[in-house]
Amino acid sequence: MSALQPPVVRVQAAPFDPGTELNAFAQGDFGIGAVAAFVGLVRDLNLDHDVVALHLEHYPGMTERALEDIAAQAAQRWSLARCLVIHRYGDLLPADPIVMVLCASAHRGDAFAACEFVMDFLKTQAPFWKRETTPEGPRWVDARASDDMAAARWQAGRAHE
Amino acid sequence: MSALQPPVVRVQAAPFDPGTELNAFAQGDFGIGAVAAFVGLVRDLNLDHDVVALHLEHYPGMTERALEDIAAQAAQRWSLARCLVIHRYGDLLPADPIVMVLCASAHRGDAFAACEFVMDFLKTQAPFWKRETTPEGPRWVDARASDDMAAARWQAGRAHE
Amino acid sequence: MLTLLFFARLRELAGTARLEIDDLPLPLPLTELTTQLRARNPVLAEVLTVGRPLRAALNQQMVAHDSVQVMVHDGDELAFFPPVTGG
Amino acid sequence: MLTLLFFARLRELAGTARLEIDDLPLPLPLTELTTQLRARNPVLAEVLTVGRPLRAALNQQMVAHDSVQVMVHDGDELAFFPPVTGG
Repeated sequence: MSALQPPVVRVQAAPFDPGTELNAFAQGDFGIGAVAAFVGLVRDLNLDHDVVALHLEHYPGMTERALEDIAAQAAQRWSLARCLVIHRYGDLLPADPIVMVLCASAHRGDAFAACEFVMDFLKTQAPFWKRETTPEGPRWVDARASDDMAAARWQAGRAHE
Repeated sequence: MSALQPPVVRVQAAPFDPGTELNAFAQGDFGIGAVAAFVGLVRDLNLDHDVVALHLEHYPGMTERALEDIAAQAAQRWSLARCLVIHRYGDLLPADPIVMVLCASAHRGDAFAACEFVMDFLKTQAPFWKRETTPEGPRWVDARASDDMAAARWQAGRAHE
Repeated sequence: MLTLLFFARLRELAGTARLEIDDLPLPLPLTELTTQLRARNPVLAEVLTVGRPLRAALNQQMVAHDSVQVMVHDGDELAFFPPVTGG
Repeated sequence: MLTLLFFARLRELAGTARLEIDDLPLPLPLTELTTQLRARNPVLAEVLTVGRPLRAALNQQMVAHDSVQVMVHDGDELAFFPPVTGG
């Protein structure tokens, strides 16, 4: 089994390139057999109206702490060689990557579970708020009950293990 | 919801670049909010000995059919905008990408589940066989019971939905 | 002194991102503190309306805003915001 | 005529990747066919040893190699191989 590197969290206004991040992620560790990755993109549709731009407000300081805490929980729960979370804030356009989570492990089960776990908790625990710009004006995005349910099932201990 | 493009399967001896594939994957569809990706890499360790190279034998013709069938099942079971499976055969070195599965959807739950489903069935249904080159000579890799169990849980209908 | 932070829609309702309050009898349970803030003026009453989906973080850690066990002390940073929508 | 294909360790044991057989009374259930192949010569007896982890594909579709319901017809392509290890 590969040695665990501490999880890395990057919260940034600048764009990032998912392909470059993916290729750099597993380099130098020949014990990594599995990389699970997730990329969240700005959609142009949300509840029927056209989104022309997105502003992502965040809570500087707490954001980093929340993401580091979630990644640390994942690293404790599954056997991970590496874990990287990148999240943007500020102004984004449709199709822009907002978030990327990368988890590397010797085996795929751990990589998949950890990656989905991080995303599910990020969605309910990391202090970001989306404000969409639409032809009818700006609009705060409402939280979805399905995100609370996705996070809750990890506590019930039934799925993914 | 985005229109579904038919799943794409590529079985090839040539290397591929995961980052390039990831970046190209969601382009042109602004309804895609979630991309789940998996990359399988050649490990240098398997059951205690050093692997210096890997040969991947396959069943030409059947390989493509099996992967297309698995991807089609995933596309039927979850709401996917796109699905891409790339698998190499022939000679590989440690850290080389062997397989990549990409699933895009409006929402992350579908993308994650479909990506893991494809990997789990690929592991038990796609006709590939690994032969490792080690300092002690060549050695066929044995199948793992855990892969059968990973595929079986999708039939039981408990996890991931 | 207590530092109050507001984010997103709550920041807009409050008309400010940050309030510093130094005349509260701290420490107080968070529920009691929220009640006192509501009574303080119409703007805070609106921002912290009972029934509004509300989240709170005390010193940058998520807390249950209606918990009687969460104590707010002098010098703390207390944030109120809507349910988060990142990712 | 029946085309037999062998892969991986079974290909090495068989000493060939492909055998064409035209003197079997097809159609036959796969289980019966496998039994007849075992009886045919020591090499096939070894390749298809009872108890060996064995997988089969009929016309490029995975089948249960011990199923009595799978019928093998003239012109079919039948492959034997170990459990797969791709990905």
